[in-house]
Amino acid sequence: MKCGVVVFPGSNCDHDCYHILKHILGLSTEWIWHKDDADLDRFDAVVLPGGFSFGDYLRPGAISRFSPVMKAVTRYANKGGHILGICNGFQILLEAGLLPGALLTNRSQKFICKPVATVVETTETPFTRSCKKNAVLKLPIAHKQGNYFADTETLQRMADNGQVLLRYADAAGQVTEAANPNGSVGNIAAVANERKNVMGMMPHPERAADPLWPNVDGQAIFQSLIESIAS
Amino acid sequence: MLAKIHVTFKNGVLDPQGKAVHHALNDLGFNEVRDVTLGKYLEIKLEGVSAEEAEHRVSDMCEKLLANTVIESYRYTLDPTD
Amino acid sequence: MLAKIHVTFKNGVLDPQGKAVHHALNDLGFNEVRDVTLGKYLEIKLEGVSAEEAEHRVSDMCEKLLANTVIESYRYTLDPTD
Amino acid sequence: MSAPNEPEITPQVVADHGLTAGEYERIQELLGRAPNFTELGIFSVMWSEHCSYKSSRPHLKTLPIEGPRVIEGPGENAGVVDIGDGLAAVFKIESHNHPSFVEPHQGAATGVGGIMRDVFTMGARPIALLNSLRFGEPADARTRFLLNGVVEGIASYGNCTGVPTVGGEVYFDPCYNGNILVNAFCLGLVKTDKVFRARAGGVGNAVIYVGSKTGRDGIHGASLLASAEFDERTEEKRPTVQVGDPFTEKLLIEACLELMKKDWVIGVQDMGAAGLTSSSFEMAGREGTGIEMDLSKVPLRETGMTPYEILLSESQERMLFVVEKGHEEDAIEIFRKWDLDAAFIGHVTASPSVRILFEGREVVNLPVLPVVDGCLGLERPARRPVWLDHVKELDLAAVDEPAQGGAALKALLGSLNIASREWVYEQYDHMVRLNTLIMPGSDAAVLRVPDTNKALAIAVDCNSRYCQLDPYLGAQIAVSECARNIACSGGEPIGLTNCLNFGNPERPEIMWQFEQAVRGIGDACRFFDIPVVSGNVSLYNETKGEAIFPTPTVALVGLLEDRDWQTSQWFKNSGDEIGLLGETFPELGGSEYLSVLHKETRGSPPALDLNREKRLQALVRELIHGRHILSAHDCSEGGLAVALAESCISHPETPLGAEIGLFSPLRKDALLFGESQSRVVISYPREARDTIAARAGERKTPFTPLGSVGGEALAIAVNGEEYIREDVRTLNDLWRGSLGDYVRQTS
Ligand SMILES: Nc1ncnc2c1ncn2[C@@H]1O[C@H](COP(=O)(O)OP(=O)(O)O)[C@@H](O)[C@H]1O
Ligand SMILES: [Mg+2]
Repeated sequence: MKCGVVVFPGSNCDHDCYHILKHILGLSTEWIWHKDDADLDRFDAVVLPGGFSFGDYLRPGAISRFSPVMKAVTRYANKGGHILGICNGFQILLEAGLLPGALLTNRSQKFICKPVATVVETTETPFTRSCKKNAVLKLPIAHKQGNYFADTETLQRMADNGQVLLRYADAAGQVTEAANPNGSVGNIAAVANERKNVMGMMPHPERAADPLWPNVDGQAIFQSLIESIAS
Repeated sequence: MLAKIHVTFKNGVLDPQGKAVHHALNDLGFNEVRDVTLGKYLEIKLEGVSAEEAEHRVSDMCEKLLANTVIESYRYTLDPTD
Repeated sequence: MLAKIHVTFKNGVLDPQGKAVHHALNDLGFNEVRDVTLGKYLEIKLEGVSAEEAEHRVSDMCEKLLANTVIESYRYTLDPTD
Repeated sequence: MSAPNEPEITPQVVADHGLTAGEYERIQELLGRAPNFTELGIFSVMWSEHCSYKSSRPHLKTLPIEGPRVIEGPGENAGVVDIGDGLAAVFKIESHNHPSFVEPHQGAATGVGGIMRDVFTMGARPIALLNSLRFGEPADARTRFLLNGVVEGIASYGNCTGVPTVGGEVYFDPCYNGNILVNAFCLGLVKTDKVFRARAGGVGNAVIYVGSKTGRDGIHGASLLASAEFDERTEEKRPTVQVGDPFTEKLLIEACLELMKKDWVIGVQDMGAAGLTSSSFEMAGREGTGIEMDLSKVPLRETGMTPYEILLSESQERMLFVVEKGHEEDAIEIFRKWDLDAAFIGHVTASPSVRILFEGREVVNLPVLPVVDGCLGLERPARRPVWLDHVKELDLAAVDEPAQGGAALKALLGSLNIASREWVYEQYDHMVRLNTLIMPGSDAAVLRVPDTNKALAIAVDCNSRYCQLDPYLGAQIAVSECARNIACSGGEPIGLTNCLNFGNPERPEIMWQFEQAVRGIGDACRFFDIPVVSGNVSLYNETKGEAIFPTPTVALVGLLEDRDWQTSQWFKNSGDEIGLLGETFPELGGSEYLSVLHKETRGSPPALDLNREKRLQALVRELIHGRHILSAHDCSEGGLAVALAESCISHPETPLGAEIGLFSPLRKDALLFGESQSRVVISYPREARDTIAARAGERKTPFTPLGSVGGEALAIAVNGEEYIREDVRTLNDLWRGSLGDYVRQTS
């Protein structure tokens, strides 16, 4: 299995994703420079990592979505390629229209870096298939604009279609207001497109995947991808 | 030519920053404040385009980059003297 | 009463966001763009204050909270019909 | 030779440039002529306190700077210390106090940017940031605003550049009302054979400007503003504040590190205080060469800038490179890839002078050495302040001893100098780059060293109340406590950097404090064999004649040969035993307890016996390396009771209770809240007790088992009688919530 990690100017979790994919999961992994719009067909999965691409200036993802690589990413998505956007990568996929909704500033107006609990809502996606339904994954968040928004109609369509993958929850997996770190509508932490080949998530699975730390819940996301591609 | 562009949240989109400013103003004793919305204001200097062209170009910039039309709306004026 | 407030960087102060937007617009082929500044736009709804009072109160809000007068300047208009 | 339309130089112009008549005379003597206006500007920034260290230099020379691991000591942009495996740690701490008071967000942000550039200038990739912050009294409305702005500024810059902010300290005291302190620390890693230096070597080599365009920001910013007291007039003299552009900084890091892989890069320096002036003169000065450059080629952000403005601008995110002749285009190509401005602006010359052209004419021609080294060190008079005799007095008999200790413990845990800093560090990305093994919230942060089994522990420390009462002792305690924090985390200190924040050095009392504190740091470092490898001095932290407490902040870097040694401060399991290493004396002088419960800052700080301290730290490390103990937490502000409470509640997930029994003839408040030095609270599996006792005996360090972990409460009995019993969840909520509650509360 071969993975690509896209590097935008200002990406800063690119090395972390690369490290987990290559050194922890043992996958063949390559960098993809944002100015490169060559086809991505050689990859089984492409990751858009976290960070502050283009400084998050104007709006996170607003400028990055015009990088040449996004043409290739869009073609790849349309062909059914697996794309995982984490944090800033999620923001870019939203701006590019590859995922529904938008991200607003956190309710607290502050950047928040801390571990939170999320509950797996559906396992019928390539990104969650090796999770148990309603399993609780403890994953770190680190963002200032992670307050997910979509209008009621879109939310309904996403719910009907199983496009909500993770919601913020308490340690027992209950989706409560108190467990919502940033004000996201319906505690939404991760979503997929209709076809389920593109996923965006605010929590950082790559920060909970190296066994050097006690928590490796984030491996579930990568393991799911590996299984889906193998099958 | 100077384009003056206002980008604001659409109705129905909760504006967390506006809410926070509202809160802060009330806390500072500005109790007359009933509502606050916070948007962006851009000034873009253009050269070598006619007024009609500018009209078209600026709306294009807004659609493409300056506003996220999922959550934001925009309006602009053009000032040919500036 | 609606106060419409514009907060922008003072002359000479670096505006990294404006610079980035300028760059991006040029990259998108908007070559007529010569300069971009990015500021804030607030609309504040006030109740139970006269026009004179409002004048005074809004300038107070700007000084205290809405603008960082070390690097930003502000201007506002009051719309009594809104 | 001069730029067109330059003002004439009058005594007033000289004074406005912060130069004395004597200094102006000396400039004329050194040059053998009068400087022109632009040249005067150059002298003014280079001879300012900030750049020349004229008041502090004679004292700084006394610090121990050598050691077997030291690759670069003070003098370069940052210190470099060998950590084995062909790698070195590069670090420095620096102040951005005045700008942060004027504009907290941008001031703090650009402070972080500046210190990062100092580190990657050496060829190192920055991997950790820390900061040491001091604010005025909480009741002052401006304090909340400043705290909010500074933390947000640090967050905005550090987070965007992808360098984790892993630790620091925050204190409040009325002495900082008019002068907050923002000291930023950065650490980077470099291969020992890839260390770059700020030198303009090789006649004919090219001088390349890279980074942001130059604007009029901050002209005379760092140099003049940081070299004079604050008063009402400062407001008007205030230069345009610099706005940071962390995105450009991030690109600059990547582009510079990419460029530095090439073997044709000769030297590099960031443009910090005094911008293009200091970088060009200092790079030539270190090598004994000269530079000729054309300011018309410098990328400018504003129109109509004069040579004076271009040379003195403190626009952020800029660097000056020297590369081998012929590689100009190769260098510029790398910056173009990262969409950064870069320009070939000049070359290195044999004659040791800096010659500057603008629009075809020579505007500056100055010999290098007089500019960088010509400013005379000042032997400023020093005198011990008389008020010290008065504040040292403390009559304990007049201090009420509470019958029960619960209320005092809660008051301390909820007080802003002791409460959890979670509200602060949650705003910092402290995990990015996946190196942070021990996150903020323990005695020291611990980071793994990628591609090795090693780790680094980092802490910053200074109790300025102690320094106010006794600057020599206070400074020694700062070094000792910081080293203790490193030891508690499993590390051995390998290098120190310091930021000396003081009042106006023209006052003999301040100079005395300065001299005492420097001596304290030097003596402690010599005793512990810790080299001082970098540092920074910030004077004139004084408003309307009110100086801050002397605040010699120190930051230490410690090495863990095995990253598995990493140890945190919180208790791990119910049933483990709790013990104290070290001894408690009846010492309440200068304590947080006196300040919070009795509103007093007086008495002598706790005594420090360096021998005892050294034995204690060696013991803690030995116990950690032998895997005998599971947690270690040093007793500092708030004493034993607060250290025990923090060990119960600072666990990131579940607070644990503890049952403690103490036996002592001391007054109970001194026993529980006194701040005697050289003490560490440990926890361990019961079966390790005998080994610990034996090791402690060998190290001649008292070891007292105190009780065990478990239950819902922290219960402390003294001589068999219950003195404190508090639900740990209550303590936890109080301690974790109070800083955030304070910030959100409105005046
Ligand atoms: N400004 C800050 N930024 C990040 N972390 C901080 C800051 N201030 C304090 N911390 C962290 O909070 C913890 C407690 O700080 P402090 O009370 O100074 O510790 P100690 O008592 O061990 O010296 C430490 O882990 C420290 O690194
Ligand atoms: Mg401390």
